Amino acid sequence: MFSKILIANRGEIALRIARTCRELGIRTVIAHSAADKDSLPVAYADESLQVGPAAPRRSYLNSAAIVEAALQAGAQAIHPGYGFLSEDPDFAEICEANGIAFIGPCASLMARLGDKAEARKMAAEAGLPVLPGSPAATRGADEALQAADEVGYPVMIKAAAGGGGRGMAIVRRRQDLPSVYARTQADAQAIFGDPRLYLERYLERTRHLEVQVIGDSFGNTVHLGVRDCSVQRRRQKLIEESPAPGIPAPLAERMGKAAADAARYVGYTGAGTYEFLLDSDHQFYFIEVNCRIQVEHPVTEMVTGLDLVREQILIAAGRPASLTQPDVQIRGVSMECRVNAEDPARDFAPAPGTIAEFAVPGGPFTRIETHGRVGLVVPPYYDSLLAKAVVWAPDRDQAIARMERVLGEFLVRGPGITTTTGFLRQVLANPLFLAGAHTTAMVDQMLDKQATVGQ
Amino acid sequence: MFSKILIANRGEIALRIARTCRELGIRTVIAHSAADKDSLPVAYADESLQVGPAAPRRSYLNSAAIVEAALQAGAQAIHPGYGFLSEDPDFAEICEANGIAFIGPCASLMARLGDKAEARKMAAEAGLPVLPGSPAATRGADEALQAADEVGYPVMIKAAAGGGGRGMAIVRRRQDLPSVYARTQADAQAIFGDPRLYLERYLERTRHLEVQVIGDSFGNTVHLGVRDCSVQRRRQKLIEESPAPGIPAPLAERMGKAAADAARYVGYTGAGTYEFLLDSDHQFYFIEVNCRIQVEHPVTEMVTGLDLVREQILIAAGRPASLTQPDVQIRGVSMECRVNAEDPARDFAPAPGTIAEFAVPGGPFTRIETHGRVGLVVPPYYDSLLAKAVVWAPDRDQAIARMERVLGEFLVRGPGITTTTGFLRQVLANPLFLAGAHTTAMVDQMLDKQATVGQ
Amino acid sequence: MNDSQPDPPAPRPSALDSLCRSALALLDSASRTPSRLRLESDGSSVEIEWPAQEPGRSGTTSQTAAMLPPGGPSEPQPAAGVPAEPAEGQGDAAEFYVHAPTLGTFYRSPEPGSAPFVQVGDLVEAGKQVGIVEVMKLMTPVEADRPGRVAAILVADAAPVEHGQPLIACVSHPQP
Amino acid sequence: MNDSQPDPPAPRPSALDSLCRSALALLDSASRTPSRLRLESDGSSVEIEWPAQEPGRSGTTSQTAAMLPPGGPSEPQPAAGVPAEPAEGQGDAAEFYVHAPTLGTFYRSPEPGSAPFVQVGDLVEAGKQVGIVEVMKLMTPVEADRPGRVAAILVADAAPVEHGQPLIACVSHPQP
Repeated sequence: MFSKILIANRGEIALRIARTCRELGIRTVIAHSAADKDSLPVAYADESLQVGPAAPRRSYLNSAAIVEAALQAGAQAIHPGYGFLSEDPDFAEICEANGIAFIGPCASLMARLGDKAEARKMAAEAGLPVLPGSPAATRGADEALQAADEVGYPVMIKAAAGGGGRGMAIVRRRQDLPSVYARTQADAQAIFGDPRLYLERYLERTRHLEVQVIGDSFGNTVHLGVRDCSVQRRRQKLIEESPAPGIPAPLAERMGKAAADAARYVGYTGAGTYEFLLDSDHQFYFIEVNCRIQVEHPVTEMVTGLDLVREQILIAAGRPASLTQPDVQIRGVSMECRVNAEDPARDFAPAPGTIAEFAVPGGPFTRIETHGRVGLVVPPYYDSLLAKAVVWAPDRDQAIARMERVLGEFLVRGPGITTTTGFLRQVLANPLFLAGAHTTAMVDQMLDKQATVGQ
Repeated sequence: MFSKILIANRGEIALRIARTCRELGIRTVIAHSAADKDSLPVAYADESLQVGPAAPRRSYLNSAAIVEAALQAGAQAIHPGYGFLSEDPDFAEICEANGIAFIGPCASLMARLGDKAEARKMAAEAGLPVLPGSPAATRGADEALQAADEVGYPVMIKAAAGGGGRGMAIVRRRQDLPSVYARTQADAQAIFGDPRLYLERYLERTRHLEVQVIGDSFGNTVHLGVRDCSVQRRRQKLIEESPAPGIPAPLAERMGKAAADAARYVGYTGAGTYEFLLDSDHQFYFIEVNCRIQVEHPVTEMVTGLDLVREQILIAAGRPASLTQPDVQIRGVSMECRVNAEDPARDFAPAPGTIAEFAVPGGPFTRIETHGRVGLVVPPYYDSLLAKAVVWAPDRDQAIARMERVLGEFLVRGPGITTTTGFLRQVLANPLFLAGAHTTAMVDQMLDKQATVGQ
Repeated sequence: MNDSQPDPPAPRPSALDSLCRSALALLDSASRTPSRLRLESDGSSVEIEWPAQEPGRSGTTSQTAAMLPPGGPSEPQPAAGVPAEPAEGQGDAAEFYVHAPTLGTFYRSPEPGSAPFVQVGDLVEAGKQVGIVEVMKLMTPVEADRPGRVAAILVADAAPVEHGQPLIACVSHPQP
Repeated sequence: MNDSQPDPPAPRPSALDSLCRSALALLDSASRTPSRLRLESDGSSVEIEWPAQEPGRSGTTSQTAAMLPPGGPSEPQPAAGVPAEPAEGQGDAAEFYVHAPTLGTFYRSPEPGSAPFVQVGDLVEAGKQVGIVEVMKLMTPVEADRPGRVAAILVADAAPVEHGQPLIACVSHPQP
């Protein structure tokens, strides 16, 4: 087992990882930017090393400095959290080359799954249903037009190197394709440094479901239930829950098994997520694999009782996963709300600032993951996630009532600071959401309506 | 269902109750003392009424003023929490007489179970094993001597009106009995206003186990697993856990069923606890029934998924309990540590004061119940419980590692304030505790040893 | 700990009413017509000015009974460094309050229909009973703890009161 | 958020060592024997006094290179109101630091065995290279951002450094 792990991340996930390390008796060293030197995760970790300035490119994305930090500190492993370098195969490779365990799947597999066109091909090979689309990355707008003609409009154009809801665009009419293609290509180049695009049939009114899997190096691959992440604003998740509401158990089981089989097919190790779209006929289609721990992992933990970060670490250390498929029992319902430092009144613009008053909710079946504290300077350089409110309850109605109670207990005040708790409570009260009948379109429709009413 | 409940308590339990009420959509009014007017529970409740000055006798124990407050506020029910009026049959009767539902068993049953000698008799009738002892309250030292001769020394003399570890004394030699009897009688009169005593065989090296039961008015009585509360300092519980470590499942099931049968026998409604001693041969003996929600109820909630306060309220409103015996599934291990504002270096003297810095632990499977906050004046008038740290884990070792992590995250600082977190961590590290082989004697032995070493 | 704070508790229903009643009582007890009257509800204020009495002087003097926010603790707070109540009025006309000794129902008279214990303008001695708080048929006398003149009755007869709630405002050394 | 605070991070192993080396370097570069020498480890201080040079004057003047605590952020902190670094020495002898531009390994010389970029006592121009920080074979030059005289080298050759760590202390306008 590792005796020291370097955490190459910040915010709530850095603290989350440090907590599990502490429970495992593993020392932690956190590699942080100058902007985060006074942060709670840095204070919490046993050691800290400042790797670079606030700008992520020179700190949290600075592979060389982070690996150097791990070597300096004598860490045997690096946990990358989510975002930043967590799905960067080059980083995983540098770790491997320097004898440091990267806590995640191996670099080569991550490279293949990170190419979304390639991942889609592998998923199809493993028997997962995929949407009709181009068989691989297209070699230009002409090839894309041809593929689109075959699958039928509307289509979604996606960056092969994309993910996380960025680098994609919908084309509804043939004549729009060339210009959208060109624009998306430029975006893909700008965001991911890779202009390759592929396309798929676009489905209206879908739900975003995903299956958490873990695989160890002994061939044991387990699925841990289905999460529903359909509450999204412009493809950014706001509320997640598990199990997925209204999904019959046999369908959830079929999706879970399909994901686990696909993960086993590619020899996946560590924790990963198979993302799917579910259409109104309850047909599911593979979208992509996330080769990291996800923001919303706690809802799976709450219903399974498993500490997923612990599993990641055990598996990276060559240990077997803690359980096999028959051990997995989903109990009750868990829900997570992302409390962001954003201003819903200003189109969810980031609202960084300094926290002057801070109180976290508590009580029964309530879990708060946050790096917030009085005096925290929420910096403008990083994402705006300030806290995750997670609840558990025996059923969905109680979970919603509990979440409503919990969001009401949040106190976050300070110059410049605004949070999304109020907006989240509006979503909780939406009849579509209450009925579990919402699609990924719900939030944007709510906002459009508010904008219209506001005019 | 009730639309408004009056909470006749303070501190963490008042907040705990208010939270569940909020989840149920029930308005709350809190009856509080002058000392607690700026407290978190008072701020949290929808309404508040100051019933009297700081002195409990004139506020939290002032039955008339509290019932009057409920009438003023239009509350249909009173939740008494634990301590104070929670097991006072006269108070329950006043509530009933004024058309207010007392959230607990009915007054007459509470009176009978509150008489420990009577409760022991009823338990024996219901088939629960009891320790050899006087058949009822003794009518003087002579009768006690005679009873002690029959059961054999050592014996424990106990106040019939006692409970919660007060009003009891061990007699090891016949010649000591008359003087101890007289002293205990005086104590019983002073503390409980009732001098009656009974006696039982005293067992050395026992564990304190207890079974949580709930019963509704439809005859459904359910047991919810066994809690171990053997970590006690001078009969005050410090750490509780469920299930009880090292207790084979059939024994736990037997105890649970026996307790549920006994509760059913007396027609118990609401949440209650059957307390037992377990000797080194795994024989269990009934001690007493607690007719209230207990401080340590969260560990049962964490392993069963049930909100016990919710059950209390539903049952008091005449609804059925949420589950029947076959629905009860105990999952994993939960543990609670009581963080008291006491100074272990000064024999655990209360250390009231003002909280200047306060940070509560968080993260996976961690639940904190506290009314603490920056600026809280911990008053000297009430008990010293400041927070309950509750964790859950798949197994006991992980639960202990998690609790160790959680206690380390507590930050409670301020003039005058000292807490027991450090001492609790010493207990967690005790090999006897780690092995789950501790008895109620462990903590006092630890302290004796420290006192000896310290000299 | 509430981001969108729950609504502040509604002012006790009798707050403005009782201010109004207090003002009326004050006016009743004064022989002259006031030059200015000000009520306020949330911060509980009654302010009345009469034209100056002394011949040869013009302008007004003001007899103010600015009510402090109700609910100040009446118990000593040994652990807190905060004074239990805002400092009372300085100078000659020191205001003080008689508080409810317990939660219950406030009565101004010994029994229904009988004369009130005190009226605005009355002089009271320390220990003088000025009202009753009743809880479940138990009558607790309300007594002034020092001498003064009754400036306002803050709570209506038979109204529910909390422990520590100011019931009667007095002025220690009433000005002519 | 730790009641029993974790042990503070151990001082970088080289802290006292490097102070000592700095002092030695300073002594080397001075032609006269000092009258007083003070090192300090935790707050990183080097203090040396030489007897006054001017004829006809007695006493000592002191050339102080009080090291500020290392690790001050070198980035502008737009959101924070806290100055990024303690105010620098007032008067003529303003101290400043050259910080590590990234985490890595600090080298004083262009290559092993060659002469260091700077020695204590050297005058540097703005932009003058004073060291290297190497990360995974990538060499980042360390440059002075303003002119001054090198007062102390705070970090040993080939020692690991954090981003923002003070590497070299300088004095803007060195006194004779």
